[in-house]
Amino acid sequence: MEKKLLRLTVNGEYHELYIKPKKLLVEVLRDELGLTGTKRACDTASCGACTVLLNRVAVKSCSILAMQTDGAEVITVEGLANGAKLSPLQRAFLDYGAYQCGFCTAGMLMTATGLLNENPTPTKEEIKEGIQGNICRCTGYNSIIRAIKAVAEGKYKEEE
Amino acid sequence: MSYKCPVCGKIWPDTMNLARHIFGTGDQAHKDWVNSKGLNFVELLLLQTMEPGNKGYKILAELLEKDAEKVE
Amino acid sequence: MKKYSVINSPVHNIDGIAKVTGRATYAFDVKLPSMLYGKILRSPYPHAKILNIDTSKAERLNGVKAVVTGKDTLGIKQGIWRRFKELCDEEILSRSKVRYIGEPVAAVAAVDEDLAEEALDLIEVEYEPLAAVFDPVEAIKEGAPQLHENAERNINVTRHIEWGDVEEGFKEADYIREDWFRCSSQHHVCMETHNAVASYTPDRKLTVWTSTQSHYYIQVLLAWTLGLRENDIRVISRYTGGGFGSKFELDSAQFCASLLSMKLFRPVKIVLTREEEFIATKRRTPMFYYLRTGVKKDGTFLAKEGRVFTEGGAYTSMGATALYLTGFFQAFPYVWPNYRYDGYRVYTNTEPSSAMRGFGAPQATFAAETQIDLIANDLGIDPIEIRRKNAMYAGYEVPGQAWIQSCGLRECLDKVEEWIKSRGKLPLNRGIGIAAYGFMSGGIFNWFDTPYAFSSAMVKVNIDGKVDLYIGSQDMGQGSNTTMAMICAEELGIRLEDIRLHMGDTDICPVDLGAWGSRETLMQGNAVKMASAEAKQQILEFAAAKLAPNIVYDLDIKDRWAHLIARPERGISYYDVVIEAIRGRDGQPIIGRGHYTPHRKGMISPAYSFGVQAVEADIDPDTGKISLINCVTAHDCGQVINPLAVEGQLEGAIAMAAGYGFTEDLPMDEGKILNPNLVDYKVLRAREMPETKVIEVETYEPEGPFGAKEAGEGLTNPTAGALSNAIFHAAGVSIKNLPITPEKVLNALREKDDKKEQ
Amino acid sequence: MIRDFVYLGPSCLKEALTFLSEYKDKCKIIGGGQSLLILMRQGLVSPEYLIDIKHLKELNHINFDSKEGLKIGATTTHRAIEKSSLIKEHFPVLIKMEQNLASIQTRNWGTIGGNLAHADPAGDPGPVLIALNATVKIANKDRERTMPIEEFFLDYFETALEEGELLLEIQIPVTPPKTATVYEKFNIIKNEQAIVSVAASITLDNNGLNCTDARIVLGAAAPIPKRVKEAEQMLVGQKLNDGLLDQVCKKASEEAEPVADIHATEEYRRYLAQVLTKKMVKNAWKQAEVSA
Repeated sequence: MEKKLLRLTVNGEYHELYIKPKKLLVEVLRDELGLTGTKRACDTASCGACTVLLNRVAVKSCSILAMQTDGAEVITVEGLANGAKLSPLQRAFLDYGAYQCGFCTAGMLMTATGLLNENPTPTKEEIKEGIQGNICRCTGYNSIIRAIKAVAEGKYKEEE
Repeated sequence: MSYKCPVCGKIWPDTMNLARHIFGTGDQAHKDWVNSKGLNFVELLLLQTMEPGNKGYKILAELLEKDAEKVE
Repeated sequence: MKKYSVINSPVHNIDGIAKVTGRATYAFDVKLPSMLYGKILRSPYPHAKILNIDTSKAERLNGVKAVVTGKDTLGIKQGIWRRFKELCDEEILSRSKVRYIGEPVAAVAAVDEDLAEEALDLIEVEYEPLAAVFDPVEAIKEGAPQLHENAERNINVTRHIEWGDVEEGFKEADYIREDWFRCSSQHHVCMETHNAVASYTPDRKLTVWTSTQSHYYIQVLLAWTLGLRENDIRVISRYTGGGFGSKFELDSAQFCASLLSMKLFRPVKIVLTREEEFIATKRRTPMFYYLRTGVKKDGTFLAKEGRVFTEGGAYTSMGATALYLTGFFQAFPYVWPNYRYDGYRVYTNTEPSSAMRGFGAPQATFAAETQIDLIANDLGIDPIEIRRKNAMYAGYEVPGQAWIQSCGLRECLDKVEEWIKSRGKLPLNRGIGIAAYGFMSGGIFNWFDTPYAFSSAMVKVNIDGKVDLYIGSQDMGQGSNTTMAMICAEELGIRLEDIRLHMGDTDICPVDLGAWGSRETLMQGNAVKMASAEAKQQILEFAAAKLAPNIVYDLDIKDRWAHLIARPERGISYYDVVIEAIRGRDGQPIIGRGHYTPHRKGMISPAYSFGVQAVEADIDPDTGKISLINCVTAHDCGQVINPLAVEGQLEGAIAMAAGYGFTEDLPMDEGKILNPNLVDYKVLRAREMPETKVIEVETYEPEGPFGAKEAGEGLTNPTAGALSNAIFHAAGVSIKNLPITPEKVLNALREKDDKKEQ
Repeated sequence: MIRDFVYLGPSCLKEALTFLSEYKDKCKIIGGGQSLLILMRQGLVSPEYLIDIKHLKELNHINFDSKEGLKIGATTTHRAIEKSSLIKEHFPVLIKMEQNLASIQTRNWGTIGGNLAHADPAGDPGPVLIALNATVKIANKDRERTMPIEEFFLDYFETALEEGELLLEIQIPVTPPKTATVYEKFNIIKNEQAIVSVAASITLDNNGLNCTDARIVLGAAAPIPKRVKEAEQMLVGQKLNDGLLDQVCKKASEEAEPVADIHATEEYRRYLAQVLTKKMVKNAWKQAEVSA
């Protein structure tokens, strides 16, 4: 099957890749670019572990054809921190123990980042709605909700 | 006085405890021993469960009174 | 001054940064040079003879490197109950017979995953379908299809517990109640599905990266089934994406990947799909419970008789343990003068049921706690009161079974009672239900037949004061890495950042049986504390020499300061004394060794956690739909080591256990699971979570490190029972059949109304 | 496993329609692919050609005109609808429907056209759009046609789209005076698929007393989003009262054609249809009374 050119900017780096058209965005990120922070856990767009930011909004990269993202900007969990400077959400997740096994964490962080991008001050209910598409089997969500709320309330500033 | 399991030699204070041990272990060796005594291990288990009154244990305990080796 | 400088304060997990930056590398992420991808062909039949398998077409497919079937194995029937041969009944690649839908029959390795999947379609398996049986009550009947030669009537294991004189107890009873309960199945739904990367090299060494709760078990079971020497196998499990009981038996990914790699001398990766995870790993044991209970009219418990049939599925797996524990915890956490339990695990042609968080206790607690509220209601006694009257207490001995050394149950009841009172009068169609529970802190049983200590640890102090801590326990998210590092730092009198942890690798780590049965905090924790104390002692010898105190003085290290306990200002820096000590020992690093194996601790566990949970729920009388409002838990886990982890364990347990209570189930048709995906299998999500509150009731457990006990697994025990009681108090209907779906609630409400009308 | 296919990224609608007429049953259209890719992964659908219309600007719009009403392009995302101030002003029921449709991630990428063309009987937009009396604009390379969206759904996962045809636009007429439309779905886990859903639209006379028009649509209670016309007729010309409501919702549940699955029995679905119909008709009526 003929491979196609895909131009993609991931975490600020521009890539030109030749891929099979059937490749999903998550497969390109994990297998072609080696960004394994993004996980896969369901194949039915149910769990949200594969969530990344596509042109600043959260999407499930297991249910998007990579070819459809040609020319787009993708941010993955690897793109959240700047050197040693963790993003406010990353720091909040640490402080509130908003992760356990860590397998859903990348998806949670990206979903929350997308949520705060559009709505920097969500209510608790809006936060719950925001992460409703993400399954966490360890934490029972409440610590994640507390962490996001703390960032929304301005307890964590971007590190200069 | 206490009783020795005819299969694995474990010592028990009385035949009821020994019967329970034989059921509880329930491995092939213990099953075979019970069946070799003309009882049906599975039937005794079902009797124990399906009806109140500890019947399964009691039948085996009576047998053990006779068969099991007694130790001081 | 604070009693402890490290433990009992919230800290970041030591692997937290790796997890929030996406740098944590799970076996799922491992990619090796020249790695191949494997897929597993699984049985479409619940019960069938394998007459022939033709793999030639698949092998001819371009890009396929190897196909293996049962013929390529040693044909060993393995199992985790190694002490009992007839309970080792599972060949992972069956040579002759399949016993459930999804059982592996062949595996393929190819250059990519899609090719491997394509190749599966080209494998021709000739089956002779056999009559199958799915219901334990059917399977035990005369003439039912038999799954295993040696298992007459399909009886796999039986367990019997008895103390006191049950018949006498019932004679004394003023009130006797009988109830029947059905406890459904549940799937672990680990976010990381079972997977393995196996690499067999020409030096005849096998390395397996995998997602597991016990690298030691996997090492041993692989050695046995592959005919290799244990320590020619290296199992690496740095991170595990959830376990919950599903990941300490040998699984098809680990076995098939290893088999393929040994054939090809190339790395082979197998990742189970979510569907395979659902149909062909393990699951919570469904149970049919009969309870007959006798009490005095003042609510004093006199006698209880419990009988259980469990749906075992096709193989023993860990089901034998679940069968014992459900019987033991059926009598928990109360004083029962007379108790009898008869439990039967019955083979059926379904996915094997096994260990899942709570391990038989959630089923027992649901049945027991639901019945207790019914009894309390029948006798007009307050639910808290009847529990308080019969609660276990420190110093109580469960006859012939266990000795309770610490128990905060009564205080937990008081705290929960306070909270319930604070809620005042509840709105219509809302109720609060409670359930009391307890759980073990690691099992003392050794059916695995390990000659090693149950837990071991090693501490190495380096010249710069940095400490290498080597542990065998497995962190699967519960935070044991951090807990162990905290225990080590506390005991050595240094800080968390002074610890460098080594875990998840059989080449490096001392043996620990793994993360199951709530073992780690107590067992691995004791080993770590012992190793740290041994190292500290060696350091203090040099400190003493340096400080030359009066011999009557004791020395200790706190916050990197080695000093006289009575005169803290007289001391020496930890860093300086470490240098002295290493120099003084001809340059040897300081090494402390620790181990723990429970001795003379009864039948079950060295220590028990306790707690009481209250669930506040709304019921929509029009639809029967349940909404959780609040979930408050008063919890005695001894001395808290890692507060953030305890809170996280508790909230996570609520989500999982509430799911068990009212949304999660594995419906089947002729042995086929009907919802093997996360669309149709309903786990709780953020909007379904209630407000949660944890009330820590601290006790001191003499057997635990710094007095600590279990905190995590036992927390899945109460929720289903508390929920069913909440519904009972809200709407006057009792649902004894899990999960409590809206439809069941609605039907119960209607029956109740019909009765009223009559 | 997704089978290989030829990816076609037409630069304009015309080209897309040409591809469609050329590859006919060998090809599939992909919008956001939120449903299609799952079917392809399960091997239920394996087209030789995949025509990607997600990026076509011509199909991505939300316009409102006080005569023509609302027009939503087929590739408009659910999220765009949810966030549209125009829709919030004129058809708030669509906002509420979208907020409970799947996850934000799915709404961010999934398109309204894709959702409708997938024709899942448990889908949310179908019932609401039927209640709103919407029509759909469909085209092949030679001609355009419109039809009431009610006629668009033929059977489980089957629509009136013929070979070579593409769904272009959803058109919703201006809401008549004294009219209100509401929607609710019943599910166990919020934002997941409906076990049963009901949309109801009620129009009252100028004094807001008698019902002049009613549209009641059941979701997940039949092979297609189903209008329960006999129940609707019972309302026309009537004043609101509990007795009437009881008859109407009973009738609605009789008209439903639910099937049992692992989530609910047929009886329970019928019963839910009855409960929800009652609630929706009442809510719509109350809102209609106070509406302009």
